[in-house]
This record gives sequence, C-alpha cells and structure tokens, in this order.
Amino acid sequence: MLRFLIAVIRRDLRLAARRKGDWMTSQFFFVMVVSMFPLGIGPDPVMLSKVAGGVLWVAALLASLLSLSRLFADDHHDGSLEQMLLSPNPTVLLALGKALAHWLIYGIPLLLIAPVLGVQFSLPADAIGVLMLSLLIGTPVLSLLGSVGAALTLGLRGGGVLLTLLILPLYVPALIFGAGAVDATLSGLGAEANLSLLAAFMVMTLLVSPWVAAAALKVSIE
Amino acid sequence: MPDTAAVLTVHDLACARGERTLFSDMNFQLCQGELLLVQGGNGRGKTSLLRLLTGLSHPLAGEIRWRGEALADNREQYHREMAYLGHLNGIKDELTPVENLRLAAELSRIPLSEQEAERALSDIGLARCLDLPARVLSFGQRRRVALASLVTAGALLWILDEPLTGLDIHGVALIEGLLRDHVSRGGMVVMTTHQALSLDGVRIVPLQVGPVLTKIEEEIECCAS
Amino acid sequence: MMWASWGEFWAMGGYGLYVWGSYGAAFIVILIEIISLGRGHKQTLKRLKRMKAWESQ
Amino acid sequence: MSIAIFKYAAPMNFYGLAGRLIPWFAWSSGILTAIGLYLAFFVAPTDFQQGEAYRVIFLHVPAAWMSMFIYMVMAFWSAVGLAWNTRLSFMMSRALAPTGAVFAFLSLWTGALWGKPMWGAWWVWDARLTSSLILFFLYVGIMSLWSAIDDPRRGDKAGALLTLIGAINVPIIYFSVKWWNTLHQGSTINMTKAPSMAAIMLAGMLVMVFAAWFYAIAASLVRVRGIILERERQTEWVAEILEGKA
Repeated sequence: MLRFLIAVIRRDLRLAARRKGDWMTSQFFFVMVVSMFPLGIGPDPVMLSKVAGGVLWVAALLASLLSLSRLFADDHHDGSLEQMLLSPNPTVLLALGKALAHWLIYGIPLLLIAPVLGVQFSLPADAIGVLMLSLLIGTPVLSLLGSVGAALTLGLRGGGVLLTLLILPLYVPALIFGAGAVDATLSGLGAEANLSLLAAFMVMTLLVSPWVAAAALKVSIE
Repeated sequence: MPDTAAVLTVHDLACARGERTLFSDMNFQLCQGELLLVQGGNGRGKTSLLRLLTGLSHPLAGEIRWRGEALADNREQYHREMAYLGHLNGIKDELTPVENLRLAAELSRIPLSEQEAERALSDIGLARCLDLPARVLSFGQRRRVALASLVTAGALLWILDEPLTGLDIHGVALIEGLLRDHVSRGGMVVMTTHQALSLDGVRIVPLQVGPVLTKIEEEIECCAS
Repeated sequence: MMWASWGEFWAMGGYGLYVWGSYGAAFIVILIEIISLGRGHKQTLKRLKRMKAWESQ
Repeated sequence: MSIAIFKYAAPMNFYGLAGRLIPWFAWSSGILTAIGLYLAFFVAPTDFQQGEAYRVIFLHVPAAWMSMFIYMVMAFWSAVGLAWNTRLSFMMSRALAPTGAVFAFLSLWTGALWGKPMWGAWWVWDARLTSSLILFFLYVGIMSLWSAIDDPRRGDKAGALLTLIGAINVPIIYFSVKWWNTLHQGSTINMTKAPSMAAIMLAGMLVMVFAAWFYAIAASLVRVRGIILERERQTEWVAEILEGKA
C-alpha cells in the first residue's frame, strides 16, 4: 500500500525534474509578487516588516494555486490518470500522493526562498525563523486543499481561475494563523499559539482532503 | 482447456450520456478464451459501454459482475486482472518508453526489470527508440508503447477501444498476433474496432450496440440523432 | 404610534440614510430575485417546449 | 409513514407537492414580513444608545442567520445526495444556493450600513462580518462550479463535495477570524454586546427570521421545479405539463 504512495510521489518528482520550466516559473512568480509590494507600499522598513508576514503568505497562496491547476490536468490529458485510477490501489492514496508530491515540489522551495525575501522586508532573525516554520507547517494545507480543487475542476474550461475561486476561501484559516505567527513574534507575544493552531488545521486537512479529492477524481473522470 | 464458467457477466445494463439514454437492458457474458467484438455506429455508446466495463463510470441501471461479484465489491481484484487501452495512450511524453513501461508496471504492483521492459518493447518493434523521450515518437509508435505496457501487465481481461487506429499494416498484423496468443492462452478481450480483423481460430462473440446499419445509412442516421 | 409625523418617520432620527439604505436595498434585491424566479421559470418552459418541438420533428 | 416520504422522493410527485406548497409559503412569508416591519418600525421603542439606527438589526440578523442556515441545509442535502445518490437532494441544494447568496449579500450590506452610524466606518473587520464575507465567497464558488460543469450528474456531485468541505471549514474560518479579530483590535469594538433586547425587539426579530425562512423555502421550491423540468424533460409527464401549459 505504502509502496504505491511512494511510487506516485517518486513519479511526480521525476516528471518535475524532467520539466524544470514549470517549477521555475512558480518560484519566480512567488519572488516577483513579493517584490512588487515594497514598490507599492513604500521602502519604510518599519512598515515593511509589519506587512511582511501577510505579504509572503498571500504570495505563497497564489504561487501554489498557480501550480495546482495542472496537478491532475496533465495526467488527465495524456490518459495516465485513467491508468492510475485503474491500478489495483485505493484512489485515496493516489490523491494523497499527488498532493504530497506537489508539496515537495512547490511547497518546500517557498520555504528556502522566504528568508531571502524576509531580509528584503527587514524582518528580524527570529521572525524569519518563525516565518519558515509557519510555511513548513502551512504549505501542506495549500497542497492538500488545492488537490481537492484541482480534482473538482479537472477538464473544465477556465479551470485555473475557477480553482482559485473555489479554494481561496478555504485557505483563510491557514493564512490567518500563518501570517499571525509572524506578527506575534514581531510584537513579542510569541507564536506558539498560532503555530499549534496551524498545525491542528494542517492535520485536519491531511485527514479530510484525500478522501474528498479521491471522490472528486472519480466524479470528474466519469 | 480454459474452464467455461462465465467470468464477466452483465445484467440488463443501461447507460445514459447527459440526459439521453444510449442503450438499456443489455445482457451478455464472456468466458475465458473468448473475444467480445462490440459493433455499432458512431455515438451509439460503444466507448461508454467499455468505460462502464472498466468501472471508471457508473451505469444508469443494471450490474456488471466479475467472477460472480459486483464490480463495486471487488474493485481491487478486478483491476488487478483487467487492463484498459482507451483512445489515450497513457504515456508520459517526458519519459522514455522503457521508463514508461516500468512506471506503469510499478503503479500496478507488477515487478518488471529493465531487460524485460526492453524485450517487451523490441518484441513490439520499438527496438531502435528505447531511450528517446516518448515525445519524439509518432502516434503509431506511442500506440505500440501502450500495447507493450498492456502485454507486460499480464492481465486476464483486455478492454481495448479501437486499438487499431493510427497503426500501419505491420502494426495491425502485430495486434492480431497478440490477440490470438492472448485468447488462445485463456485470456479474454472486449474490443471495438471499425477495421476488418482477420482473427481465424479465435472464438468471437459479436455484440451490437444500437441499430444494425448498412454502410450508407450509417452516416445520415448518426447526424440526425 | 411612535412617530409624530411622516416627516419624522422618514428622517428616522437622523439615521434615515442608513435605515432606508438597508431596507431599500433589501427590498430591491428581493424584488429582483422574485422577478428573475418568475421569468426564469417561464424561460425554462419556453426552452423545453422549443426543444421538444425540435426533437419530435 | 416512510413509504410516503419516499413517494415524494420521486421528482414527479415532488414537482406536484412543491407546486401546492409554494403559495402557502409565499403568502405566509409576505404576511410575516408585514407584521415584522410593523413591529420593527411602529412598536419597537427607540434604543437609548443608538437611537433609530439599531432598527437595521431587524434585517441584518435574520439575513446573517439565514445565510448560515441555508448553507448548512445545502450541506445536509449534499451529504444525503452523496450517500444515497438521490438526484432530488442535489437539485434542492442547487435551488437553495442563490437565495443563500442573496441573504449573505444582504447581511454584508446591512452590516456595513449599520456599522457606519455605530462605529463610524462603512466596513469593520468584525469577526462575524468577515466570516459572512467569506461565506459569500463560498456561495459564489459553488455556484460558479455548477455553472462551469455542463454534465448535470457530475455538476451535482462536484458541487456537493465542495459544499461538504466548505461546511467543515465554516466553523474553523469563523473561529480563526474571531481569533484574528480579537488579536488586532482587542474587544473594544464588539458586536456581541447586542443592545439590551426588549421583548418587543426580540419578537420583531423572530418574526422577521420566520418571514425570511418561509421566503427562502418558497424561492427554492420555485427554482427546484424549474430544475426538475429541465432534468426530466425526456419523460412523458413533463411532456404533458409542457402541452398543458401550451
């Protein structure tokens, strides 16, 4: 059972390695969106450090939604999704595997880029540490809920925009706790509460979304 | 001698696309060593019937049984013994044919070594292009990669949706050989095709979906419906 | 009766804009929904009749 | 009794039943609204704190409750539909959504118009206002998913799944927004301290809530009849109805 999950993840990693272009565009999108904000808000470091958590988190949301619309679409287009659905393994593992693969490919790099952008927003060191931690706990939520949206909008025209419309409201708790963690460290309140709530939300989505995504896949492939 | 018990049975099956009922009260069964040839005009529901048999879509009414059990109950076992080749090849363009084969085998829990994959591909006439990304292959060659993956899957029941499209004469002859071997070894096939097939020595069970049409009527009829 | 005159009623103690702004908007929105319900139902019937006629030719 | 229920699970019978129920609900909603408005404007005393502006709550609170309640009813119908694959429950869920979205919009609009006199700002990031904004986005998301999918069967199931995962998230969203709201502005601005509810005010509000509830039922029944006709147009009972309404 677990071997199928690992096989799906390894398959996606290999496919992403072969097609570095998509991966690069998503990371550059994240950097560019974040770098636009100082131009809009102004260079004042105090102001920037206050909005840094929110800006980085919203950019992470948008970057993951950008890459999620093709999570199942490519496999659906060339027929390999059907073959995987016909494999003698539960569909839940396929949905979970694809979501985790997406998290490894598109979620973790956000974590590595965030400190550089944190410095750009003159965040102090401990705030950058909490930002990375909140992204580490929060990005699985983005991939898991996003996989539900991707499965629901499989094969629809305008799927990408529709996916954002459907899933963005569901991202709100992750955004609030994630960005809140950074603000809490800045104001000295300590981010344990936010991070633990974010972790609780992540565990809940981990338990709920693979089943819903699997059901949505079966509905969409019909 | 393959036993003659019916392995795949269908009870008054009905299928609809959107709000239109394509066919209803369809009954047939298939034993080992038989080939079910599904015939009918375009848009009559041949592909829909095959997708129902794979379990990907659900019928409006009726039931499909595999070894006496409904599909929904023994889905995993059924999918282990069934392989499906639809209009799409299920091949990833970035991977080479060998990688595609080994990946498909790994996902359906079948051990397949590098050599076995290469032998399967060269048997099917793709010896020259083993390490090229599938993207550069022609449609016919990609079809053969899908057929190679069908053979290596070693499934009892093959469900093929117009497998001959896009293949040259050698390809067609190759498939006829594959079908003959598979059925003679006790395998089962459900397939649709518009081209004539010379499958002597294979027990063929014809199944008509929709009204029987002569050549000329076929074009007019399907546009009016 | 609470209000000495209609004028006072509309003024709503100086908050007329807000009170009538919200009740007015509610009235308009509900009205639009009722009208669209009625028209929607008629259109469905008309469309289905046309499709029936086309199919039965 | 259970046989009777399943009798109405068939679209044909439900179509007739809905047809008979609509006038009742519509009329009772109209009468209740009239009574409610009379109570709100002519019986309820002026509030010592907020003067006349508080009368907006007779509209805001019912709208907010209804938008939440309708979403939960949609989630219920979605769960029933997914569990027993009854197409009628999917149709009910589809029929309810627009009315739910209207109530969510009204609760936002009246919330803003009530916020201005009370706190001096058109939009206040209060926990309940923000979560009903997000609820409005959820409604819009579900309706756009339905309109994007042509095949009714797939549209029903996809919409139901989205409604369910939305329903699981609504309490979490409300909690996280409340948490976020108290962190930033503290509890100075607090909508929970509703003005001391004189009996008359509470009665007025309850009448308005029932009026809104009956209206929602009447509106969704009209819509569900349209959907039933659309879905069952191949059947002969729909053909008779179409001829009947020649």
